[in-house]
Amino acid sequence: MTQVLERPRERGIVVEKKGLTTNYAVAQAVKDVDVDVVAAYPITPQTTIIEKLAEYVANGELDAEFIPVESEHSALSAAVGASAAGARVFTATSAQGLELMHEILHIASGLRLPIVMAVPGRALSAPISIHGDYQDLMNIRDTGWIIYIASTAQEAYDTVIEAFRVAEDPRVQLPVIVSYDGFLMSHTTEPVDVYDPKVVREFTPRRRNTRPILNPENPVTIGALATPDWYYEIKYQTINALKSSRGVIDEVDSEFNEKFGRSYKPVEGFMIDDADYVLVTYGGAATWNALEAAKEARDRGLKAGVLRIRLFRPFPANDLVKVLSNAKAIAVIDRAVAPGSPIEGPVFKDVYISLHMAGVDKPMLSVIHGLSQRTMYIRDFYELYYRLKDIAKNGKSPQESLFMGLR
Amino acid sequence: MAKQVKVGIRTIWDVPKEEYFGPGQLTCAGCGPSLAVRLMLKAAGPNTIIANATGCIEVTSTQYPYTAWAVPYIHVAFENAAAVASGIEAAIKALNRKGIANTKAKVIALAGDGGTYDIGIQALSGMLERGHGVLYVLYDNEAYMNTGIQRSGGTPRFAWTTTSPVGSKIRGKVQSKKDIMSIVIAHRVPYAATASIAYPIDFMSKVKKALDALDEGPAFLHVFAPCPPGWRIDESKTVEIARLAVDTGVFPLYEWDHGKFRLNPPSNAHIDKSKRKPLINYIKPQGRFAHLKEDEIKAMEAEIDSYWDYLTRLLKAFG
Amino acid sequence: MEGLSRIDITFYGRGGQGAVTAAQVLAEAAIHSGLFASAFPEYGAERRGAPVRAYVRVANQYLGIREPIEKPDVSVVFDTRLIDVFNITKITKPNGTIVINSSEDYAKQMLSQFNGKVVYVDAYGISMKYLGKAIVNTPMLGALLRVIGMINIEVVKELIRNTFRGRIGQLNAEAIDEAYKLARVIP
Amino acid sequence: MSELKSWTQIPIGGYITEPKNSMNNKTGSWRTQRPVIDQDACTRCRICWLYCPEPAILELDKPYVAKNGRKYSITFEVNYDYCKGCGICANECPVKAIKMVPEVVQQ
Repeated sequence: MTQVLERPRERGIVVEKKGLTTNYAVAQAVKDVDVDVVAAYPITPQTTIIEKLAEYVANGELDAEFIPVESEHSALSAAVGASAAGARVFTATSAQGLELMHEILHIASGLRLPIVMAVPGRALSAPISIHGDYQDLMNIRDTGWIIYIASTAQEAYDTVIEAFRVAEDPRVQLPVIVSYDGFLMSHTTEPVDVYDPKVVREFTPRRRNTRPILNPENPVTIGALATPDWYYEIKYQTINALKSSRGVIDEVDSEFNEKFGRSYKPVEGFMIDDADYVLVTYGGAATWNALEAAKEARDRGLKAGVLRIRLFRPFPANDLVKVLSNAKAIAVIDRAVAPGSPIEGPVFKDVYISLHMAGVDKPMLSVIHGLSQRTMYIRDFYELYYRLKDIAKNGKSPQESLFMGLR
Repeated sequence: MAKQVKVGIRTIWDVPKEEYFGPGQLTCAGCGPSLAVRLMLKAAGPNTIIANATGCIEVTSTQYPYTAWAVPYIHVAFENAAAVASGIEAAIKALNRKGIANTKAKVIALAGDGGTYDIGIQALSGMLERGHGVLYVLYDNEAYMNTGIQRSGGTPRFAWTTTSPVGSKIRGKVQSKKDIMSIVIAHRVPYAATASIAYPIDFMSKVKKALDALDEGPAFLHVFAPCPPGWRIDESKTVEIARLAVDTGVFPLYEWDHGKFRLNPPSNAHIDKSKRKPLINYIKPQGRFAHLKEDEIKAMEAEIDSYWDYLTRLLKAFG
Repeated sequence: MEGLSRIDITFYGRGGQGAVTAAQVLAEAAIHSGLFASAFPEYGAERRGAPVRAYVRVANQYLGIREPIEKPDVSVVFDTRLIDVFNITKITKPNGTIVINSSEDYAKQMLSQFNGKVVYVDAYGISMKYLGKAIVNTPMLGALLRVIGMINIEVVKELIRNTFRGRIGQLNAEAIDEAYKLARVIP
Repeated sequence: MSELKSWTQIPIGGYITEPKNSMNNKTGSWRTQRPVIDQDACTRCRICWLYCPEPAILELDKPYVAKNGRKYSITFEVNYDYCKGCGICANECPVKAIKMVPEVVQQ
C-alpha cells in the first residue's frame, strides 16, 4: 500500500503533479483515454465528475459527445446504445441514481458491453442523505460488473485507465465500476500524477472488430429474447466471463506497472505479514484511518495489520485466504449493511465464506461503521484492535455485528 | 456500404421489393405492428439501426437463436428505446467526427404504445428535448398486448381490456386516449406525423420525410396498427379496421412539418363531418367495443368531434 | 527521509464565501510546491449562507489520515460570527493560530479567551475594494500564507489566475497580495 | 427447433449474427386456412403483396397469360412456408381473386 508514495519511473510519463479531487482525477482519466460518449445525470457526490467532463467537451479538450440525459436510467441506457454502436463510453452515478440504473446494470453485463462507470459511494434513502458510504455499491454487487474500490485519488485515476483496458479486452468484454468514498475521496483534493495522454492512449488502444457492433455492413441482433432453452447458457457465459476476468485484471495491472510504475493488487496488506489482528477494509477513509490506528497499536506492541480489498468483483477469495491464514482474529469494516442477513456486514460475509471454503476458521467480527459518513475516527479502529485481541483470547466469533458509533 | 433507397414512394409500384423484416417472425396471424415494421423498413432501407423497446415486436422477432431483422437491431428494456437510440446516434456522431468510423446509418427507435405513452415517455421527452437525430416510430395497437391486453395511456375511452374490464359499475376504460402527437409537437421537433398501415404509401413517404429531417433533429411517427386478438377482431380485418379508423375520423392522418400543420388524404376532407364514414362502422366489428350502448357511442363521437375541432384550430393557426 | 513536518488548517466560512475553494487552492498550491496536501469540505451540498468547514492538511510526506481535523493548528475564520458557531477558540490548538476577517479591536475582543497567535485582516474591505463584493476567500488566503510560510504566494496567485480566468483572476491575485501585506499579528 | 448448444458454443451476449435467420421458423404450420390465388382473376395490382404482414406473398418474374388473353410479366404466389393464413390478402383483394380454403380439406 506504500506504492502511492513512490513516484513512477521518470520516462516523461508524468506530465504534471496535480492537486485533484478523486472526482476530477476520474474525469482526467476519462479524458486521457479519449472516450467517445459520456452519458450522465447529476447526483451528489458524483456531479463534479460530469461537470468537469462537460467542461472538457465544451473547451474542445475532449472530443466526445456529452449526452445530458434526463435520468440515470437513461444515462446507462444511452451508454448501452453507444457502446453497442462501437463507441468508448463512460458514465458515473451514486446512490439513488445507481438504484435507478439497476435494471440496466444487469443488461449491460448480459450484453457484454465494455462500459466504464465511476461510483463515488453514497448512502441510500430513506432517510435521504447525500453523504458517503457504500450501501449503493453493495446493492448492485450481483449485477455482473467488475468492481474496483479505490483508496486514493491517484488510484482512482490509474484504475479508470486500467478499467478501460480490462473492459475492452476480448477475453473479458464486461462493464467495469470504479468506486471510491463519496465526499471523503470524491471531494478531497490530493496529489495526483497525471500521465502523458499519448502514453495512456497507447496503453488503451482502440479495439475495432473484436466484438460485433451495430453496423449496417454486418447486421447483428443484440438483446434477443432467450427462452428457457437458451437463457441459462447465455447467462452462464457472463458468470464465467466475470469469474475468469481475474487473469486479465492481473495482466493489465502488471503491464500498467511496467508502463507507469504503479501497481495495485486485488487485496493489499499493510504490516500484514506477521499481523495477529487484522482489520479488513475497503475504500479510502476506512483503510487509511485503520492504517494509522495499526501504526499506533504496533507502537504499543500489538501486532496489528490492515488488509484492503481493492478488487471487489470478481472477489479475490484465494488472495484473502493466503494473507489471513496466520491472523489470530479478523474484523471486517463494512460501510454498508445487509439488513436481515445472518450477520449484517455484506463484505464480512464474502470474507467469512472465502476463509471457510478454504477450511480456515478464525474468530471474526463484523463491524458496521461510517454509514452516511458518520465519522470513523482513528481511535475507533485502534479500539477494534484491542477488541480483536479479546476475541482471539476468547476464540469465538461474536454472533452479532458491531454497529460502531451508533448512539 | 449498402445503398440507402433514394427513390420517392408515390405509387404502389415505387415500393421496394427488398424485405428487411421477416418472414418467420412469431407475431400473431394478421398482426398490424408486424406490417408496420415491414413497411417502415422498406422505406428506410438497409442503412438503418433499430433500437426497439420491449413489446410484441421485440419478443416475436428475436426469439433466440433466430432474428427476423436484416438490419442492425438492439433491444435493451421497456422504457428506454429513446435513450438507447440517443446513445447510438451520439456514438455514430462521435466516431464519424473522430475518423474512427464512417457510417451514414440512420437510427430508428421503435416502441409500442405502452413503451411510448406510459413507461417510455420520459426517455422520449429527453431524446426530443436534446435534439438527437433519431426517428422515433410508435406502433400503436392501443394496449399492452404482449402481456395479454392491458390498458395503456394509448387505449381509447370505453375500450375493454383485462385491466379496464366491463363490469356492472365501470364499463371499459374510463379515461381518454392521451394526445401523444401534441406532446411530441410541443418539443418543437422538425417533423412529426401520424400514419396508418392501411395507407402504406402515405406511411412510407412519411418515413422518408422523417429520415430526411434527422439532420435537423428528431422526428416522430405515430403509426396506427390494429391487434386482432386485443381488439377482438377477425385476423383478416386488420387493415380494414385500420382504414376505417382513418375514414371515420377516429385516427386522422396529419403531419407537423417544420412548424406547418397539414392534414393528409383522406383526412384532409374530414373537417367536414359529413365526409367521414359513420363511427359505428369502426366500432361494430370490434369485440373490445361490443358492450357500448347508444349514449356511450354518442360520448365517443363527441370526443372525436372535439378532437377534430382542435385539429381545425391547429390548421387555422399553423396551416 | 526527513522528519515529519505537518500543519492542519481548518477554514470556517459560509456557503458562497468560497471557503471550500480556498482550501482546495491551498492544497493545490502545496502540491505544486512539492508537498503533500489533502483538502476536503465538510459539507457537499450547496447551501448559500450556511456555515461550512473545509479542512486542509499540508505535510512534507504522504499522510494517510482521513479524519476531520478536530484540533487545527490554524483556524481561518471568514466571519467573526462563526467563532461561536464552531467554538473556534476552544478547538484551535492552544499554541496555534487564528486568522480572522476582522478589525484589530474586534478581534481582540472576540478572541480574548484564546492564548495562541491571532492574525487579523480586513478581508471584507479588501474584497469590496478589488472585487466589489464580499467574497473574502482570496484575501483570507493571502493572510494565511503570511502565517504558514511553507507555500510560496506566487504559486497561489498563479493558481488563482488559472481558476478564475481573465480579469477576475488578476483582481483576486491582487487581493491576495494586499491581504498578505496588511495582515497583522495582535501584539 | 434449432439444435441446442452448450454455453461454450454460442456467440457471447446472446447476439444473433445471421440476419433474418428467422426464415428457419416455418410459420406456415400455424395455418388453419390457406389463401389460394386465382391467377386468371388476379390483376397483378400488388395489393395483397403490400399488405401481407409476414411477408408471405411472393412477387415473381414469371410471365403468365390469363384465360381472358391478358399477358402479365409477373405472378403473385403465396409462400406457404410462412403464410399464417390470416386472410388479409383475401380481404383486401379488390377483385376477390384470393379464396381462403380450409387446410383440412386440402389434405
